[in-house]
Amino acid sequence: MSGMNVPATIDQIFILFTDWVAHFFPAAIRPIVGVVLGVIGIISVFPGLFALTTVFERKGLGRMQNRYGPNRVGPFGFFQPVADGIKALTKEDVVPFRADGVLHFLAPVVLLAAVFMGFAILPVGRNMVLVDMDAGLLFFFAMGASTELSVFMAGWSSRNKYSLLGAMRAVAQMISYEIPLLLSSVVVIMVAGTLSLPKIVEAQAGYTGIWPHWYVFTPWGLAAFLMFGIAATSETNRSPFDLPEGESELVAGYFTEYSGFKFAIFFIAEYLAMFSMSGIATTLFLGGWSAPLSFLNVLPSWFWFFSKVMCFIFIFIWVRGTLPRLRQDQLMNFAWKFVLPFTLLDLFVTALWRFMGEGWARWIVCSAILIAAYVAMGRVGMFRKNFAHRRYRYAE
Amino acid sequence: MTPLAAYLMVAALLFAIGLAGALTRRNAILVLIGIELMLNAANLNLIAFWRYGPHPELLTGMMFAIFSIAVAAAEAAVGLGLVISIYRHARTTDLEQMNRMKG
Amino acid sequence: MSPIFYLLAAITVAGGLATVLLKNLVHCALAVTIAFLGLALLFLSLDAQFAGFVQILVYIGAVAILVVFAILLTREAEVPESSPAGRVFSKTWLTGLVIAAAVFAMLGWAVLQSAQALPNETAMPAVSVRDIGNALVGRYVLPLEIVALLLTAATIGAVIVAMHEKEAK
Amino acid sequence: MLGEGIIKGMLETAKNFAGSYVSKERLTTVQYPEEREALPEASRNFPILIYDGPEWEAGLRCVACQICEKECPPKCILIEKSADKKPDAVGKPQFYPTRFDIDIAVCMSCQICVEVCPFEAIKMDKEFELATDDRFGGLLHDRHQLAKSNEYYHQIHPVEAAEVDARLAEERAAAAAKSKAAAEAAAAKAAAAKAGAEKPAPPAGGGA
Repeated sequence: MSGMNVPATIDQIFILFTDWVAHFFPAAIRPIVGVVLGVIGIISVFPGLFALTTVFERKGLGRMQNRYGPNRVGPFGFFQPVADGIKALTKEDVVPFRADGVLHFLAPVVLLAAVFMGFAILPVGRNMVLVDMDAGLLFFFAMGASTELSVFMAGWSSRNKYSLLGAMRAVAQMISYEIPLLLSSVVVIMVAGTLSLPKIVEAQAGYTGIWPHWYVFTPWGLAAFLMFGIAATSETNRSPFDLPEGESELVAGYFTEYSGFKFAIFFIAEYLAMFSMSGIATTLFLGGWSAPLSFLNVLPSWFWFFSKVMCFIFIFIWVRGTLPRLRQDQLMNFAWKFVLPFTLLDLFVTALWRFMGEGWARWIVCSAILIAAYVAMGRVGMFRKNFAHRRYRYAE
Repeated sequence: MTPLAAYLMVAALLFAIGLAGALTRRNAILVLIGIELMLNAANLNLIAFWRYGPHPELLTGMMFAIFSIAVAAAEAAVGLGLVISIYRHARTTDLEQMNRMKG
Repeated sequence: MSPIFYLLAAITVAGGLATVLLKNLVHCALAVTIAFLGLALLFLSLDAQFAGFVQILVYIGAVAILVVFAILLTREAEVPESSPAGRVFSKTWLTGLVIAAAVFAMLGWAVLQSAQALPNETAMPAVSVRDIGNALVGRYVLPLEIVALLLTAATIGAVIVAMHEKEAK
Repeated sequence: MLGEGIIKGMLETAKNFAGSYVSKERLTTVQYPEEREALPEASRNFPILIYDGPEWEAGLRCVACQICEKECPPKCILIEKSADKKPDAVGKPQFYPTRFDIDIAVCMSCQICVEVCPFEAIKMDKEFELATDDRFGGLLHDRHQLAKSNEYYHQIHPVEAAEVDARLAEERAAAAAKSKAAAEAAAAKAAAAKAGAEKPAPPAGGGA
């Protein structure tokens, strides 16, 4: 591998630390100790990142709207999450009188558990993956799919029309965008020939000159990356697809009736889902933990992984600060009439790419097909009519 | 290691539960759920036989289970579509009131 | 028999029983999810990683959601089922229970009869996802295509069946 | 092409993002407790009572006519009329409020009391930092808390206060002229009476 000129001790510092801790234990339970340490790492690093992200998001959004963000608590407002955390923990936990108590309690727990499970297969650095599963990507999507039910549980158990409406919106949206999400990752699977995330990263290792062999630098990869980004934004209920929680119309969607710590759990789960989605996008399209230019290999692999994830987070924030919320019918039209056909076409183009062999011809053909399809679907696509005219349909 | 018979017993129990659900419940959706449970029990059998069978590398049982899952998903989609469609006409999902041939 | 197997079997059966016995439709749908999850975990305990995750993805991620949607769309029809006390002695309930018990007895008898002959231990099969993929597009390519056709037909069929009838009323 | 608008919008927010660090003029908000923007002339919050001169109790313009109390839509004013009279801003002997309470928890800042007051006695304040930890007593302002000097009124609403002062001066002048005329008339009458009956004239009423 080309990354061998990295100072190995710094690169593998966490692995070395884990091994060092594990050697105090009897040999029989050493693997378990390693896993436990990894889990502790995940449940401390990512919530820490969550705390930082909330400040950065609020400050960044503020700057995008020409105002200061939070700057009161601590230096530059960086202790804001601590204050928020204390507030969330000390607030009264209100459960509506008519609510389904058990489900109301279980929903955030199940959601957080499912979201945390997704981190298990994320390679955050060279040799730094908790479980190198043969079907890692499938595991990730299975965990992502099981968050939907907890969202529904939260909305239904609250006995509140806004909650239920928000939950139904969220579930419909997540189901619709899960298909393009899966299809755009299938593109990568087709080329890499594996579902294991570390192997996908290795498939993208190597450089031509100084340029990396990332999948995003191919026509089909770029297209899949964009579609994956759109679908991931929608899966994590981020703006402009945040209409399940649309504050202005649904109060807060499925967590309207949640307060205090349970609300905080929903909040954390949303951000953690964002991190795991960013991590997967990084792994699939941006070469995971490999450096963006060959000579930048001197920096450790985990640094590159987290930098890329933070770039994604910034783009998430940037998009949130820019785009207005979509309408439900626009959202569904966009999913089924643009994103899904385009990912299907991309699947075909990727197969073409695979079988055309090396050379410039495949670059030209694949780019031409994708650009032509993009322009055609954007201009004369049937969804333009539906964007302009609203057709009202009522539930029976 | 758990013997194959234990898995088969669980599958049989689940099948019986699903059958009981499909036979006793009056709501069409719950009948569908009962059928899904029975299908799942069959899947468990397939996987268990694949795992303990003489040639697991041929993947026969596993493939059977995967195809069965796909077919079950299609069945659920169409079945629930039918239930909703019947509900539109008859305003009910109660199977005992769905016994007329005219809508 | 490992304690983990007992735990998973208990989860699965409890989920199934709750599905059949609970009164609230939504609770039934959520209980069946527990049964699905238990089954997925049983698949994993049988080293069928791929099938286990597909089970979670398809059943918990799609079928359970579909069921929930169907329940909410037909919510007005929620007829209060006859009270539990009355139900035990109703004819349907008794007939169903008897048939199910008979089926279980027969299956159980068959399993126990052949328990001696059944294999108890095999080496863990070295099957990767790559092998499954190769099998799907190699030996099982015809079923795969048929399933693809079936799924397309089912999608179209479900859409048409449930589609809003234009100006019917 | 599809997505053009999105890119344009993203560039705009990026410009804002970078620009807000470079130029302070872009920032639309101020750091409130430290920086304050001057409130506009017409801004208003809750009513106050204006007094003239150094003594708040003696100088209150309010004559306890109770019009504001009756007009107040949420009924947040309570006035108790005095038994005796004292000279008001113009100089006429008038009643005065022995009690004038405004519950600012109830007040909705509609300014109707100001509109109806014929004596320019009640005006709107700009003070908005009235938060208190005592929600009953702390938000019920009595006449001492409500009394604000005319100079303070000039400070917060300079244009309006100048107008009011001019009007009051006019009224005062008119009153003075009237009383002078009355005094003269009385004097003339007295002189006439004196001339006629040689009787001492009664003292002229009203002081200016």
